[in-house]
Amino acid sequence: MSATLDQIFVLLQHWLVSFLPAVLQPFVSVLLGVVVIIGLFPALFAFAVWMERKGLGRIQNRLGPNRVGPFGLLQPIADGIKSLTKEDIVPLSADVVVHFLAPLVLVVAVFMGFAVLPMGRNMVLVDMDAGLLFYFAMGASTELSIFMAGWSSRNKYSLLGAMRAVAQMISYEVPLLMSSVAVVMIAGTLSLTKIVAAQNSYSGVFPHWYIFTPWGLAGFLMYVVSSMAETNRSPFDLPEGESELVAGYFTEYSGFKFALFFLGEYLAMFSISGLGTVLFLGGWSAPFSFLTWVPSWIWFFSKLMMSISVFIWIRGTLPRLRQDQLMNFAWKFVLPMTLLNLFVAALWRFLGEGWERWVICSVILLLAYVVLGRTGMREGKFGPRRYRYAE
Amino acid sequence: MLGEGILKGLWETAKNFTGSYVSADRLTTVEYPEQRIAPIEATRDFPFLVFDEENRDGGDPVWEAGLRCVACQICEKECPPKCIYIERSKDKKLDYLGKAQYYPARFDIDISVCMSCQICVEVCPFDAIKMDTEFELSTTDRFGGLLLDREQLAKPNEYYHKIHPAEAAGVDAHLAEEKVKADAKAKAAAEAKLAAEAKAAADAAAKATGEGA
Amino acid sequence: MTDSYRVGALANDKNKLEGWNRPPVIEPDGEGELLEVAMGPHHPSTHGVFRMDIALDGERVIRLKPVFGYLHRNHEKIGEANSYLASMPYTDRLDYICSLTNNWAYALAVEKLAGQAVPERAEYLRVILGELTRVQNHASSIGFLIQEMGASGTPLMYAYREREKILDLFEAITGSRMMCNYMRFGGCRVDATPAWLDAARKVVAGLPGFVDEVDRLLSSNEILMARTQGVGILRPELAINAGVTGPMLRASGVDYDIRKVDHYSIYDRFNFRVPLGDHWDVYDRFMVRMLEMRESIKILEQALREIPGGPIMDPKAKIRGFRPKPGEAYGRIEAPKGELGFYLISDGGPNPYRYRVRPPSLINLTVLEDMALGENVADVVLIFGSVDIVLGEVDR
Amino acid sequence: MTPLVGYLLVAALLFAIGLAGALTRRNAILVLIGIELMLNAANLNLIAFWRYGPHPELLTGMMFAIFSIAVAAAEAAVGLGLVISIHRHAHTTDLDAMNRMKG
Amino acid sequence: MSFVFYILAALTLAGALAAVLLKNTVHCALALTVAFAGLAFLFLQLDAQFAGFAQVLVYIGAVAILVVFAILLTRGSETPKDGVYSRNWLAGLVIAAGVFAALGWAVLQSVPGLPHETAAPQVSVLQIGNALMTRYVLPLEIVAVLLTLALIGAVIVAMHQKVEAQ
Repeated sequence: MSATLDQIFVLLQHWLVSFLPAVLQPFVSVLLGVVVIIGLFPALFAFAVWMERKGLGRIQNRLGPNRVGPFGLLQPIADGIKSLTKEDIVPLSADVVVHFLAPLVLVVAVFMGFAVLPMGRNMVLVDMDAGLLFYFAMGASTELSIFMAGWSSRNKYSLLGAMRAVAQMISYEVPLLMSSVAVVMIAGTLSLTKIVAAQNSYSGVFPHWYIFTPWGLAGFLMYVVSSMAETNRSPFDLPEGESELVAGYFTEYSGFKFALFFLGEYLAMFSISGLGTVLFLGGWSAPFSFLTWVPSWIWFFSKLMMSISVFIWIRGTLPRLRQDQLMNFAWKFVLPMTLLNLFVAALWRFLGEGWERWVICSVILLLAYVVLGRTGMREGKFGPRRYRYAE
Repeated sequence: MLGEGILKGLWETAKNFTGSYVSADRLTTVEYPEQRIAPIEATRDFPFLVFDEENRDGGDPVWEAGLRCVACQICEKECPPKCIYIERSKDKKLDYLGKAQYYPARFDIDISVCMSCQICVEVCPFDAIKMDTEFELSTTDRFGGLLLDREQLAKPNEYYHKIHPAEAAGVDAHLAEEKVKADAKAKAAAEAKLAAEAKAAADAAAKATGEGA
Repeated sequence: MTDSYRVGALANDKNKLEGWNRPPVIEPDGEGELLEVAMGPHHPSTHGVFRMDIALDGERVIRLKPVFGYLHRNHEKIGEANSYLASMPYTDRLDYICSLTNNWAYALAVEKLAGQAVPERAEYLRVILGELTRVQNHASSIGFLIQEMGASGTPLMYAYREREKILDLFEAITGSRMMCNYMRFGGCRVDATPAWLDAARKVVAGLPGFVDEVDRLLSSNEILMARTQGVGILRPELAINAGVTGPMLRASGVDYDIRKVDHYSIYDRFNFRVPLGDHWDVYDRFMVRMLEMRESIKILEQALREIPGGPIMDPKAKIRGFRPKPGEAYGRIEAPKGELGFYLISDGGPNPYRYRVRPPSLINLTVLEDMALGENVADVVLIFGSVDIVLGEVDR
Repeated sequence: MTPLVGYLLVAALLFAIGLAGALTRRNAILVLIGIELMLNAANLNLIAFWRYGPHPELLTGMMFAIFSIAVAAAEAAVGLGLVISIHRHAHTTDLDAMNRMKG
Repeated sequence: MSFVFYILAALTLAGALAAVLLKNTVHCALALTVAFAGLAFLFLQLDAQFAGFAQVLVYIGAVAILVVFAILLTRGSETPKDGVYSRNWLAGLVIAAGVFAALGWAVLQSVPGLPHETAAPQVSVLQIGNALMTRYVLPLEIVAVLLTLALIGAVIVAMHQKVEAQ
């Protein structure tokens, strides 16, 4: 029974496809998967927006939306209807074609990334051998759409925001890749399904997820930081820092195109969280061996939502960095740490089983963290202060 | 160490997140149209004119006769944004002390200008103008709708007792005291005019019963 | 003036002042063009209606011209046309975050002019309400400062949560939450009931927890430290010469608190300290406000413990027909934002001959360009936020 | 499948377009774009020959293409760096105007 | 499946033509990315997955962005007054046409000798990795050094003036 439940979507797909002639079958089964992804993730987007508004509200001791539908659950739909019915304003001097294409390119590029994410056992659209490479190739294409949006709007704020966004995304793509490469090195494959399979074993009740190794934890933390920057989330949301740049690259967008940007941003967050789940958190595998009867896709999506909540939590807590600090942080802290992490992962592999590798790897990483952190604070000339009082 | 402060901050927000579900101290939101906070004694919004309700026409008190305002125009003069417009009446009528006084033929307050400062209340020597707690005064007519005239402003003393019980009790005691003084004066004067005295006594009895109730 | 008047001492010290020059106007490096940005009045970062015309070289600020006056409402002229009492509610609207201290400063000036005494209980009430005002002003100013840094308003919401409780107290005693119009010449308008005092004690008892909470949330946050430390430095010499007062001045390391200097009201009876900054930057301004909140809570605790009974109004005080003798007076207090002073000249009539406000917000704002030159454009917003202004007071 | 000749013709045309761009445009950046196109045409040839060659499992053509992509990235970085540097110096990216060796 | 090939070829060539012909430099850069994307798809058609993804990652993700940045930094998006084509554009066009004629002739001449269709090779990433680490390790190292040098060189070239100014 639990196996059926686990594979219910796969079986459903097979059943649906079996009605068709054999020639069409592979084509239609891919199409089905695409339709499901295009349907599912925007729905998840609506839910995440609700969750974010509610969660931020509670973090700030507010109620959050609670008027439309039970617990305000229908609020995103109301917002969607509103943005659909709003006037679509294009600035007079804008480059109309590029202005129109930018949100589409963004959403398409982001959707492509989902193709290789395994969302459950046997639940992946295309099981590509170079899946991770494909994912990053698609991620790199989103930068261009952001540039298109900023440049075509003919607005200082938009252009500045776009330049910032692109510079930031390029800078953080490097550590993002580097922290993933450590996993690739250990798993020995670029295929995301195989990476999950490599983590899907247990010693006792505990799983062999990569996050439960020193290099995996460090890599995961670096991955989280870089992914927040990559998706322009707080505290790295400078490209749309409203106190400086109004709304960044989509200042001049309105109505449905604005909604598309919003959607693209959240989808990027989902896909990057999904990738993080796959790389470090064991993808669709259960957190304890006695829980393996729970369908795999439940695990994947609950991990995804967990990481979204962490994104929201961090957004509710931290102020944002400045551009130069952001760049310094990427190049002087995150990148060296990921490079070192790569080295540590290799060491981990060569040291073989045993407790020594735990100690050695943890010590190296901790030391590097402390030293780099201290240097960063000294270079940035900041730190806690003591205050004196007048006599 | 780097990240320490951030972790502390995250802990703090997590505490607030859960706290907003469990402690009313943290979640202070009042969802206005459904939930309301009862207005407290000191609340002030816009002024209204108090009238005494002893003159009853059937069941309803007649506001015009009972208005305490004597159109002295002090409030009009003192009002900081000058939002009170008073026209004094040509004739006089008797007030509760039995003195013949003018009354306002026109008394308008433009509440789109009024800044709820309460100075008109403080300067009024007759306790005729008081602060209301009513704040839901929005209207679609932004000129006429926000210019309140005598009839809209007049509210019975009962109402005043309802919204500011302690303050109203003090005012009534003060008025009663003045009334007693005035009565004593009137009695002395009444020796001369017996007919007038009888009338005043009847008035006082009516007043006393009205006050007692 | 006592010897604690350090400003004067420093200003008279020629050697210290000769070394000081206005920071040189920064020259662009000649590469590329300057980018002229008008921040505000419709820019999302500005408090109220304020415009900064900024010339940028890359992201560096080369020139900054503050443009204000969008909210000018003729406050001083209205004050000269109205009676003394009728100006009181108008002072609420200067710095609409802390109307009670505005009331206090104006009442102080008129009392000096008319030579009125204030009963002790009224002084205590004034101190309690003034310090409550200071706490809520500093809390929301910190919240706004962090809001400028993009913290989704979380600290601001916490500040407003506490402010709500303080405003409830204000409403319970004055009848209004923000436009209190509470103080009168020679005392206060209404007395505090014992129930109110108990409620105030309860609120004050909760305040240290709130300050601790904000402290844990922000003070050691690395991002906040990195953003604010070393940014927007205001040298003490410049601060003194520009007439900057309040937490801004103390964050520049100058020991000048009118509560200590002028000995006005009954502040001599309370035990509190004046925190000073050593680095003169935005972080110092933030922390000085933070520490001042703690000191204010200390004053509140003492005042609520010691408050005596008695009348709250000078029995000789007149509400109607108030005509002070001809003369002039300057009453000033340490408002949350700095020295708030009212200068009044009476010609014996029912309204002042001259009515002048010394608004701390405006005078603190004059050093904005000096603090912002050469800084990153993203920091301008922060520096502006750290000045803590209310446009109602700047433009009057 | 498409025969090899199709790919070769596309590559030749792409090369010619790139060459034409590099030779006819004034803007230095567009000249670089033309060169990129030519490089890509070469890559297409390499991959096509690898695919249709006798020993695709040796990966020679593919490796060549991958290395070529890497080198092209380096070329673009340095080339554009040069253009920016020249622009700083001469305040133009017009190649016709850059006719002096002295700044 | 040659239908797909024609579409992709047309896309690539149209992108390339637009990149060369358009007036606005930023449009040129965007058209260039279309050409790059078309090429990446052509690589996929040729069963070279890895090369195709590398093409997208490097060309669209990096080179196109670099070009765009360079255009903005040099104010290249403003169309110059005196035309976008060089003075001797005719000569350039003739040379390009000549080169194409020669290449096309050569290709068409050798059609009979061209190798025939073969089965799609199954190349896994693992194989590519192994090849990079064994047979092609020397070129890999050289490319690594070259990339590092290019990085440093580009930074120095672009930073030149700034260093002087300080």
